[in-house]
Amino acid sequence: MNLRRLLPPARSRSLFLLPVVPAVLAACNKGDAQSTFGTSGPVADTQANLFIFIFWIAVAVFVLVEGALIYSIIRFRRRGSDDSLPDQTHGNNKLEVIWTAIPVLILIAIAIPTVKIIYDQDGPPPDQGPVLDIKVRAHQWWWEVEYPGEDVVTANEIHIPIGQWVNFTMHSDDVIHSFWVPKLAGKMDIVPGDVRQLAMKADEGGMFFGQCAEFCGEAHAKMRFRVKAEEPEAFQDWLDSMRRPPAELVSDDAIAGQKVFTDNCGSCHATNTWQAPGARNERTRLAGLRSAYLDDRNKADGDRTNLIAAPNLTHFGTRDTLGAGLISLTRDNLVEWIADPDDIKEGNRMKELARPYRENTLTSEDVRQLAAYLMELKPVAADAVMEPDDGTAGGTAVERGASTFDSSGCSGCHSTGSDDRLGPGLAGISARQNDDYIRESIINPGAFVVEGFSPVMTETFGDTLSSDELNDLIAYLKTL
Amino acid sequence: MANPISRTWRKLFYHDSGGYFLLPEVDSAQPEPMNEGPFGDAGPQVVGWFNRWTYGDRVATPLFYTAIGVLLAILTVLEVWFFTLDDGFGAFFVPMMLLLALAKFVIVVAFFMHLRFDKNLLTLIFASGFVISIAVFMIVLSVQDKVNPAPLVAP
Amino acid sequence: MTTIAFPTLISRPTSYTGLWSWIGTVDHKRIGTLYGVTAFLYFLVGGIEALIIRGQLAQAESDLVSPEIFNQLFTMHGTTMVFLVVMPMSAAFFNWMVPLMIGARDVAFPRLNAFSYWTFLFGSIFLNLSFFLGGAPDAGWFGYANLTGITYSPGDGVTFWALGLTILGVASLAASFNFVVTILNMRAPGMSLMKMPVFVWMALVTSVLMALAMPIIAVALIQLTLDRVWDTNFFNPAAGGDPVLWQHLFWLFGHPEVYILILPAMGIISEVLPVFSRKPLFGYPAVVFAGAVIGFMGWFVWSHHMFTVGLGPAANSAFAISTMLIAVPTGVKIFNWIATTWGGRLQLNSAMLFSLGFIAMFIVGGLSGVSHASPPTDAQQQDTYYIVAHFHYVLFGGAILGLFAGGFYWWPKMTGKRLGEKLGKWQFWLMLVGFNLTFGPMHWLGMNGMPRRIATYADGLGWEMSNAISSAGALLLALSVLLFIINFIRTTSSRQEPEDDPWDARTLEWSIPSPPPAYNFARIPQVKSLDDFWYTKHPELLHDERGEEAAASAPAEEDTHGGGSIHLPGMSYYPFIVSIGVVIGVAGFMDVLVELPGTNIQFPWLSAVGIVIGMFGLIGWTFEPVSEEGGH
Amino acid sequence: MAQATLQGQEQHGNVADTNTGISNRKMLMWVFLASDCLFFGSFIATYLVYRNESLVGPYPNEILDIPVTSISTFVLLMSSLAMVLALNYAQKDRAGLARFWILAVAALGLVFLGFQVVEFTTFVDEGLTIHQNLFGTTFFILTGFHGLHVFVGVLWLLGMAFAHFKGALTSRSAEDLEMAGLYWHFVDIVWIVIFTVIYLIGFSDGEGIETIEHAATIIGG
Repeated sequence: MNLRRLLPPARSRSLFLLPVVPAVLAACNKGDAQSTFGTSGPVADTQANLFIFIFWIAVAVFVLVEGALIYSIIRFRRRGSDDSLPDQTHGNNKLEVIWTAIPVLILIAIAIPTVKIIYDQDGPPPDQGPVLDIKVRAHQWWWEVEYPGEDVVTANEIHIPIGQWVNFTMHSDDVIHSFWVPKLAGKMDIVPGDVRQLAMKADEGGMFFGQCAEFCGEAHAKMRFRVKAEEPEAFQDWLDSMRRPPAELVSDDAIAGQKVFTDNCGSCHATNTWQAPGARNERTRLAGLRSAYLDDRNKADGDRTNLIAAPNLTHFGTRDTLGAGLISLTRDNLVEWIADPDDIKEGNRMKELARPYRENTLTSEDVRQLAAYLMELKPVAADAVMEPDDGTAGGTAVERGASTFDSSGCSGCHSTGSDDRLGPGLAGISARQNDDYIRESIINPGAFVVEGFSPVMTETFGDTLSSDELNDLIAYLKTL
Repeated sequence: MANPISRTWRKLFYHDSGGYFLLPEVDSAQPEPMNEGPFGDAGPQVVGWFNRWTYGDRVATPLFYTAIGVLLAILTVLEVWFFTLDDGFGAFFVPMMLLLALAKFVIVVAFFMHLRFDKNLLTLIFASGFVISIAVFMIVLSVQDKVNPAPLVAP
Repeated sequence: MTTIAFPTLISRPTSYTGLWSWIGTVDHKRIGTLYGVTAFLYFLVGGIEALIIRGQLAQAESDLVSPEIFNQLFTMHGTTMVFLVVMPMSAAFFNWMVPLMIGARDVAFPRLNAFSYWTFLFGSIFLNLSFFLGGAPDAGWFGYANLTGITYSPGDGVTFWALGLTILGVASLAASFNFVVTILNMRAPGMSLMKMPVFVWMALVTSVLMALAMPIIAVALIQLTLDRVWDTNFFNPAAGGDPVLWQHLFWLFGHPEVYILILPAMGIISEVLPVFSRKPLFGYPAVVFAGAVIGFMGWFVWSHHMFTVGLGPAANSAFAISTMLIAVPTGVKIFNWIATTWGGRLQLNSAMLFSLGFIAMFIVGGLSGVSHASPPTDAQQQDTYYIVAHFHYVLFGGAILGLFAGGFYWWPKMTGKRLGEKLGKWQFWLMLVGFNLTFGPMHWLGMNGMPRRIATYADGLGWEMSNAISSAGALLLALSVLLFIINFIRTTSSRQEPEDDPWDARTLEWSIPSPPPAYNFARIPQVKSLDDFWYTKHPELLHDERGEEAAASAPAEEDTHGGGSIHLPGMSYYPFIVSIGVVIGVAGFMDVLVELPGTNIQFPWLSAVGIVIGMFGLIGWTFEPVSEEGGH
Repeated sequence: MAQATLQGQEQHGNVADTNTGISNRKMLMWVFLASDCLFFGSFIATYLVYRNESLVGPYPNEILDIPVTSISTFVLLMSSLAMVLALNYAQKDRAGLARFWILAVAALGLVFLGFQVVEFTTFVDEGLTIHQNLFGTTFFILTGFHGLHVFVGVLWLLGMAFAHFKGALTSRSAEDLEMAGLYWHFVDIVWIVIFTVIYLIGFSDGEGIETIEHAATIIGG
């Protein structure tokens, strides 16, 4: 480990019995999962090495200056009641020049590598093989993760391959957050309304802990996440698994839980992004939920939709943690979490907004079933998949359209009945409007906005659909 | 007195030449003690040079102030006129306007607020606020990419 | 003298004792005492907040307080310690000592001085009222937009914070103007700038910094308030607003503010060290110059608080270099202090110990500061406990120890009694040990990945032991402060013969009786050299060292006519009234706006009431003579 | 010199019995003005940081009225001239003329404020409010605070004009007027900067704004 090069030989280390010694010792072992020492990637390595370099300079200065101070105190302390006056020295210009110049030289020695590293680490990753792009979007208080081009969406747990540069493109949905995985790279603030970029690479596998580092509100302390670095093959397997349909539910609890989920959780949490259109549309769906939340701020209590952008739960059962990297994902923890999320993560929006909590309709039976369902949300085994069911395969136009309706996220906001959610209910839409209206409304959502609804559908929604999918979707809508 | 400009200048404004704009003399007591500070004489030297170069320590008559007022009006008219010349100056437009504004600013501060006739310390005090303000906010603007903004193109 | 015929609105206070005499006082010493007492009470409040924070963090997954309360506590701890403790405590020493050290009878604007104090007091009370009126501010002491926006902080807490700090800003501005003028204009004859005590120099630099930095934060706070109250867009990303602008404005104020906090303490120890080393300050011009340079360079380093914001490599490099450069004058100061002790006869009493403690701890804080002057390492340290450790080493290890040094040093001058040495030393050692136990492990915590401002943390990240040690250290700190309170009570109730100059000190304040009479100097001293009082006591030194005639600065004769012919500014209620007006005027922007009929303007009616009160006070102030004819 | 009483220094600054030879009040005023530079500097910097950043109109080039503002600028500039004349006459003990010019300053100030009121109402009618966009927010708050300063100045000057105590507006109390004058000129120079930077230079803001909107959509999305 190259940090060792900078350390003095072992026998001289005991000289520095300072409060900082633990830091040095930790630099020698792999340390803790969120430590800035024992780093696992080139970016964090460089930063740690620079720190160690500055640290030893600081130690040297510390020893010299504090030594001089303490020596002076002991040597020149007044003994007895000696009232005589010492030599009345007023100053020494030579000394002033010396102790101005020496710090300048030391600081130049620090400034040169500093500036070099600033420029080295700025911008996109170095040109070393393929780069994996990952989009991260910070929310109060969780992380939305998207693998653009791969049609994979997840939350709070970021899988990356070992040995490949990863380029994070980061946005914030609400306030300033800071993306920080100490073992891999220093932090980068994410400012709303702007985009930030951070490149890093993992040289070894492992589960690296991350945490939001910029104070972002009530649950800031619990806005954590994990970065899981895997061998490239394992990473590819994971990507593939995220695109496979869910395995069939086995337990009765889980089957019952699915219904509870659809009724209570489905307006905010998506589980369908294993389908490519769903994954591509997830951002749009979350943006719509986000607008609904903001619009709610200006409405009276009774008129609120109480919707909010919520973490994607596709294949949730394969994750390691819940609640944004908070606690390990076990059935018991999950039950506890669903029963009272505030107990584990105070301030979270789910407890505040979700209808079952507001109206207290969730029975312990429901909770148990929900947990069972979520634990079973896993992809089918790789060999069990015949054909990716992304809505383009087989069936009539109406069946394909129905599938698109779910997978593209329409169902997140529109019900197929007559009840209004974030968007109007679509039952009998064909009786009310003609094809062109429907088509235009999908391609260009701003064209017609039904009174009483906010224009939250993104302008680019139509781009996520092929023209075949669009035709199928319209065919389906006309049957409602 | 070598060149005609300074000769005219003295003739117009100074007592010893019985100028047209009779300027009453003011108490020119120096701060006590003089030229203190870590830089010794350097600061006062520079300021003193500036003093001599521009005016001298006197206050002026109404006529003089009116002349200054007319000058300010002319500068303002110039500014607005330049503005109406549609892009007549191209890249020089902004620096030109800033220069004119600075000229007006300095003239008002120097003569209307009679900083030119007052103790240099007051100039130092005001300049410290003004210069720091300009300096730090120029840095803010450049850090925020507002000094030479990139052309407006979609990313 | 111009006699102004204007009806007296309120007759001025006449009694020199009792509550009304304090409300009407314009005596810089009394105002200094008010500042000191208030600041110390807030020190206890802020300390209790800190203790609760440390209690919560003593162990992992603790739920002593809810995150909501925790966020309020650390916000108010920071705000309190910066604005209600260190700044007013420095103001207390400025008030007490600057006029005495420059040989003046009061500050330049005694009533403005009273106004500063009352505005500060009311502002601080207003700020703390938020605890009882719907929750304290909870967005951190640097209140980063847009978390402070109405969408994400819907309660009144942040409005209390913004308006409270605005009021405190008014107070600080008034005080800073006052001290700039006092120091430049009211020095005793012969005291040129380079013959002023270092403390006065630092007071001057601090005041200039305050005068120029406070308007920036005022603007930022006004913008924040308007965003919250009038729905403007300054920091609203949805309308294109940039939260980074807040950070620029805040740190443009915030970094000079750091030096506003530390320079007074540096000034104090520059006075204490020579006295108890019994030799002059080493390199006086260098120390003064370094202070002035720090004050100037402090304007051009603010973005080092923003290294992880993503300002780009050019900005980060430039600010890294400017930040490293500012370490140089700081180093010069430290070396000169050490050189001052070198070869002296160090009398290690409490004041001296606190000063030496200041140097020792400030070195640590300075060195850790260099490590995050480098943006790549700062990327790992920013917003972690490493930063918390750093700024506590400079602000507690620095400013607070320095202020305690000043307290022990000037107590005999202010009260005529010495604080107990034994308790003082106990307090120092407890504080030093407790301080290092509390904040030392935080370096390690930060480097081990613990972010700051987290209400709780998970088990198993290696943070438990350090946090436990840190919390235990906090208890020691609390104990040491308790010792000071005991010392205070015992000293106050003790009987001691007042000594005018117990330390054989160097500066003018020791040339007058302890505690000083209302008029300070019976005769305004004539100053011949730096440390003039010292050379009047030791004329042989002057003769030896500078070849000047010892007789040139013969001891001032005792003035026989006492205060008889001295005109002192009369007491006045008007500053108090104007302060009330200011506070009500600003508080009017709380959630009490009414819509003007026929418009959609939200009108702050309460502000109008405040303005009326303020105008009343101002008019009375304007037409009240500074002192009664032949007063006192 | 040694018997410096505080009395002369706070209230009646004509006696410059100070180290620097500058009366306390005058120095206070200049420190305040230096401080106010940072105050307006912050607001102007905020305006400039948000130049061309508004997501919706109206934009400056659609709404700013340069001819009208040029007139109000001229009015304020001339009020400065009137102010300096007032002080000049007061210093020469010609109280009547001084009072006349003070009233002229106040009147010109009020005219300027009148222009501002008209401008604000026109803008609001045209859809620019403090809520509308960043331009509205920064423009109204910056010029509004400037207007507030003008208003305070007008009140101050009216107070001076109607103060009929003995020695008012003569050389004995000229420094009272000088304080008001310094303040007034400062308000004027702030407007000089605002007029050039926000009106004349900033007038072109808003051209090519469609590209910005497009960019914002992409960044926001």
